[in-house]
Amino acid sequence: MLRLASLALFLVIWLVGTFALGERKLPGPPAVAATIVAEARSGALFANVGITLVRVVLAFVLAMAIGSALGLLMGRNRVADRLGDPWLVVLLNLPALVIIVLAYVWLGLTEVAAVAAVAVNKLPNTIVTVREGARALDRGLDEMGRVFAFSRWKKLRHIVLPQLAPYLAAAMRLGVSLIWKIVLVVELIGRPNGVGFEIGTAFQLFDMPRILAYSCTFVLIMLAIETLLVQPLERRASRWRLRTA
Amino acid sequence: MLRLASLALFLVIWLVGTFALGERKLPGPPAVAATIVAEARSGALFANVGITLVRVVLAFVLAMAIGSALGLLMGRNRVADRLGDPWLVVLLNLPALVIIVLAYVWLGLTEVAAVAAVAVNKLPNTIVTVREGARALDRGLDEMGRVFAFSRWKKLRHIVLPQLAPYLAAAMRLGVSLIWKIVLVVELIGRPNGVGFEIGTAFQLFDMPRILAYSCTFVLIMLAIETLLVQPLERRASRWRLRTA
Amino acid sequence: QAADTIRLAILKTGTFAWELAVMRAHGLDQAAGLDIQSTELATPEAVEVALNAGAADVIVSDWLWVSRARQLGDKLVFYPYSSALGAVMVPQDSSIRTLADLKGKKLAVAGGPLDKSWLLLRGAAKLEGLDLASQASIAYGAPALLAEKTLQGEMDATLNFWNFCAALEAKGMRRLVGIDDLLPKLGIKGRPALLGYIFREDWAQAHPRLVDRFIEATRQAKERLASSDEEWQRVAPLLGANDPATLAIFRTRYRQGIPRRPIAQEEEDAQALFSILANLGGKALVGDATELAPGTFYKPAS
Amino acid sequence: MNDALRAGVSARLELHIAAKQYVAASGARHEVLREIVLSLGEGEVAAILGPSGCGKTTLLRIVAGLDTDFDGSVTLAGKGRSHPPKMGMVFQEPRLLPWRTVEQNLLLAAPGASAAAIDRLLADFGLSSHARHFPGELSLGLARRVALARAFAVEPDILLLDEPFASLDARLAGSLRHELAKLVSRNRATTLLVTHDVDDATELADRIFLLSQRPARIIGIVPIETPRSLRSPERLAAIGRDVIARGVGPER
Amino acid sequence: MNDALRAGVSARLELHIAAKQYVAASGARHEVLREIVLSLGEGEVAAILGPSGCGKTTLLRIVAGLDTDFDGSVTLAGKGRSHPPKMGMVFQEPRLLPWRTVEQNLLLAAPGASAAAIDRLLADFGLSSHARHFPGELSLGLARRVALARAFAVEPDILLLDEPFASLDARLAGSLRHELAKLVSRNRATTLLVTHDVDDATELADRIFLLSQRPARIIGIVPIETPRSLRSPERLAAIGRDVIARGVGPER
Ligand SMILES: Nc1ncnc2c1ncn2[C@@H]1O[C@H](COP(=O)(O)OP(=O)(O)OP(=O)(O)O)[C@@H](O)[C@H]1O
Ligand SMILES: Nc1ncnc2c1ncn2[C@@H]1O[C@H](COP(=O)(O)OP(=O)(O)OP(=O)(O)O)[C@@H](O)[C@H]1O
Ligand SMILES: [Mg+2]
Ligand SMILES: [Mg+2]
Repeated sequence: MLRLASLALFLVIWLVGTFALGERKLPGPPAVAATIVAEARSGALFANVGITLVRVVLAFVLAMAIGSALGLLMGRNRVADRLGDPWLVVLLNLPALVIIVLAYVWLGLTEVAAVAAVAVNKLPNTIVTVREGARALDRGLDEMGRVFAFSRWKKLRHIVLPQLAPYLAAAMRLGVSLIWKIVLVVELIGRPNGVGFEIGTAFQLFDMPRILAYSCTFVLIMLAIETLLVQPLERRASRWRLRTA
Repeated sequence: MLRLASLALFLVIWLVGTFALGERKLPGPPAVAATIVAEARSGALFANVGITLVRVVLAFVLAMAIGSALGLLMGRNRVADRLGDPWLVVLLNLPALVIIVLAYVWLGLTEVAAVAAVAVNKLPNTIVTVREGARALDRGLDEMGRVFAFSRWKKLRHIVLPQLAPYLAAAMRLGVSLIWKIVLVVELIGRPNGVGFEIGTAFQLFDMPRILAYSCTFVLIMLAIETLLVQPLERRASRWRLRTA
Repeated sequence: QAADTIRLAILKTGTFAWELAVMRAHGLDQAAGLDIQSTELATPEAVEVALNAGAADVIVSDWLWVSRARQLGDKLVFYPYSSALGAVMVPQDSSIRTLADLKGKKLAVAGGPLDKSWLLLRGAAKLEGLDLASQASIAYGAPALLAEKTLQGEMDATLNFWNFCAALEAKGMRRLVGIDDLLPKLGIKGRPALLGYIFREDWAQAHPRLVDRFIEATRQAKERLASSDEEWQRVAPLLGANDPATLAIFRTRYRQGIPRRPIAQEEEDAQALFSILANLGGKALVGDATELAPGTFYKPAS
Repeated sequence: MNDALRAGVSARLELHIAAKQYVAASGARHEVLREIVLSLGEGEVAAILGPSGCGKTTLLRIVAGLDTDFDGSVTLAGKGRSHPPKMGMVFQEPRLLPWRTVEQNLLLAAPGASAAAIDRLLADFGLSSHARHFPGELSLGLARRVALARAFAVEPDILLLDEPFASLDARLAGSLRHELAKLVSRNRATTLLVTHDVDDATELADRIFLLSQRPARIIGIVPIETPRSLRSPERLAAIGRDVIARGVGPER
Repeated sequence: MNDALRAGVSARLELHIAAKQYVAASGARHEVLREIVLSLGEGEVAAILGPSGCGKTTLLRIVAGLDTDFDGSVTLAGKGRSHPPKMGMVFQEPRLLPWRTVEQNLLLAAPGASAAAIDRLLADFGLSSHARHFPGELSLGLARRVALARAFAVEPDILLLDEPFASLDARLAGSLRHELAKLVSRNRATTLLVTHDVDDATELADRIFLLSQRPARIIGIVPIETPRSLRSPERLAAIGRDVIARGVGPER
């Protein structure tokens, strides 16, 4: 309920802002909604959002899987940490544009290049977050697992992952949002479809309602995923934490 | 030592890559270094890197300060969390471009707009990370602080911040890198100087050595900051953690 | 009498930057009593943001953009700046000889599906019974990246902006067809200037003499660029090349793009072109408009 | 002596817990405390004995104000008119700040304590050589001693102790019991001592409260009138037998 | 009985620690253990008594293979030829997985245990009503019982216990001591029992090792030849006095 109220407040503020600044500087919710409907009618919305979501999901899964594994390794093993650290800094601080352009130049203007570029952009972020989590792992529980001869998998699942959960949660939330930001650039520079491509085209025409229409659609999707999927899961996973008074 | 070796390996792989792919597809370290020297000689390098760093630092400080405070609040207070959450999702998933364009259109093509746009882009990420940290705070230590009548500030400094340290470390590392990525877009879209502007210009001319020259300069600066500032600090701050065998 | 200030936002790598460099080198701005303050930006969109954000008085863009803004209540006006249009470039030894040969080939299109040159190319191809959008494999992308990709041979052909085409030409690629060559087929008589100086109507009304002086100064700069190799040496760093052959190609293409026709004629062609483009680009391009918004073209007082 | 002082002094701690329930993660509720009434005067020491898991820690948390979700009321009065009273507490686990040294942990809790006082305290607790260690470098017994020293360092008006001498060897426990008695008489600290050790209770308490299984009720109050300093081993043994007879002792 | 069985059975635990040092965060080194030699046969119970902070936990950690940074050697042999031996350990803190229920904690450590066995164990430890609770919902005493039950659940060949009965009331401690004795004779588990309680040691151990202050050396070995089941209260009291006389008891 509070969340809904808060969202409603957001819409109200937006409306007021439109009133104050004018439709040209800030298209209002009705104009944006109308554009969404029009784009949906023409089918373009679904096609673009769909293809972008596919790219987001692929890159997300890739970056989270590889990044978590590397982050865990680097957080627990000093040598791996020292070895990987400079690469991490390099990857972290290379402009997205550079990675994207290099990916396109090497792999061609292909889907593979696009997804790879996005995943590589997100990868270091996952590593950094998970690495911090791995560094903060409880030694006592680890020892418990060793004494009771926990298998590798059992240790990972019952000892390590629950402790990494908050870090993974942060990495995933940030992950989706970062990936989405970068997919837009990737599509802008070298893909013939997708939300980023549409926003880029709209931007050339300075068609603000259309820019906002596509942005809002994605935001709405993410809001829905948060509300219906992520938060219930999160509540389940942290049931053991005592409610603070 | 390991870090240096690893960095050297990186350079070697880069060189080999250049050999294999050709200077056109991947300008080699010598070409890039030469460009860096040339840009430095002309003074352009220092001017551009300098102004970009100023923007990065300003936006970083803003986003970290406000984001940490909000993240802490949302992590500890259910009502604040419920209220803030939808806004967070919106902010997190609005394309960087939208925030940047709106900032420029509302605040004019000014330094203030540029820094604000960057800070607003980074803000939700800090909140998300710190919020996870705040949720995982140890209740026992909190109670200890209450019983022994710790002041607000003492609690923050001696109980809360040390527990948030790994989350803040992650937020800061990711922060710098995200901010830097967004500063580039901000400069691309509305600033007449800075590294992003230079890279954008170089991209228009497909001048890869220059793109890499500016990227590498920033990466080198970040490597230096990591090695000389962040890691020694981090080592100091986590002295209390037992070295794992 | 103090010079009047005029704020420009220009694309650092764009042709307007060349003109400005020449203007400054010869003091044409001072002679016209102008104090030109220019902000160099990195992308075309950035320039548009600058005008929208009120950070510039004059920018360069196309009249479609102006027409659309007027439609939405933003009173901008347009004065012709360049009629240079893109071209389709292919490798020297390519088997592609005519538009029809593009069928089934990989064509890289700079600027996206709503790019004017692209729409016109599609229109022309359609007259020959070829639907490029579906019968060729199209790659949209950033102009620089596509130019590079075509050089590498990953693309069979590219439709690109004229300055990129000039660069490709200098690197030995062949010009399959210029978009301006296609215009007669589409029923356009002259070479209309799509690009122009854009400024606010009220600003122009408040400074009528200023705008005219500015236009005159830029015209002089254009003439110098068109007529002198020396000037090209001056702007060489701005276009990222300095060998005489490349500069010569740039000069030729640039000279062809200087608009020299009366405004009325430009406006007439623009109106005709508008309906062609509206036809091809649809709502996404022109919004709800059916014709060029009245008042789009700026008419100098003199 | 204790008696004499207690007379005429207003109560320092008034506790009335009508009921205290917990809601488990599964949603189930269970009652932990029922009808606990307790009133302690200045300088009085109450020992609380009860079976494991009956609700002793819960009781202390309520007194400390850490748990306000119960039916009833707690009133604490400070020394003289000072309000709120200074509180010292030993939790059942050490609860030290892992990122601060032993010395810093004490100083943070007791910012008013002089360096000399801290040094003396550390010496009394056999911690002198550990002043600069981090809690992670201590054995559990050492850590518990630090926690006890921390509660002492604040010179509390109210002292809440949850098994303060667990995990200590008998000799050390005896010596710290002695320190506790000294502190209580010096500061006239009102003290609640939770323990499983009948010796702790008989040596230190003015009254012993015996709790039942969960939900804990008070099933017996054993007052010890003899002042602490005058209690003979025989007297203590007798009281201990009494306590054990009432059902919380070591025999089955 | 124990003796008879011990004879002719190859040693199950051979420990020789020449020296064990810790390096503190400050960089300082200090020695914790010196010349500890210890050899236990199958089913033998050794109690380890020593002052707080002397190095008992460190010793257990070395035996468990959790700390390999010492001079010396440990050899563990499994039952019959089974290698490595199944190990059960009670740490000084409960070390339960906070995100798993009591039942899950047991099952994870002892995946082979049947549901019935787990239920019986929980009942024996008075934990039946807590099977579905998370560790955060337990009192410390309950949590320690779960930790003990976990060590029992694996039916270990080697049992390492670090103050298993701390924080429990005397009655419960007595009953669990009994359970431990049963387990040891049933499984013939070789057991190292660290405790501060002389009663624990005298009731359960076959040999009592007395450790000195840090760096800990063995300053005495008290063998108890009488089988556990036959020890009379008088005999125990006598041994207890002996142990106390050797310098680790409650008197100063
Ligand atoms: N990681 C460590 N780094 C440095 N010193 C340590 C570390 N762990 C333990 N010590 C020190 O080693 C000594 C022995 O510790 P240990 O935990 O073995 O004691 P213990 O005999 O189990 O004590 P207790 O009865 O209090 O549990 C202590 O003085 C402790 O401070
Ligand atoms: N947060 C909680 N949620 C649910 N139940 C709880 C919670 N905290 C404690 N309990 C339950 O309340 C009861 C009393 O707990 P408490 O910690 O007060 O016991 P205790 O008397 O201190 O026991 P011990 O001697 O073992 O320390 C226990 O049965 C415990 O399981
Ligand atoms: Mg308790
Ligand atoms: Mg120990």
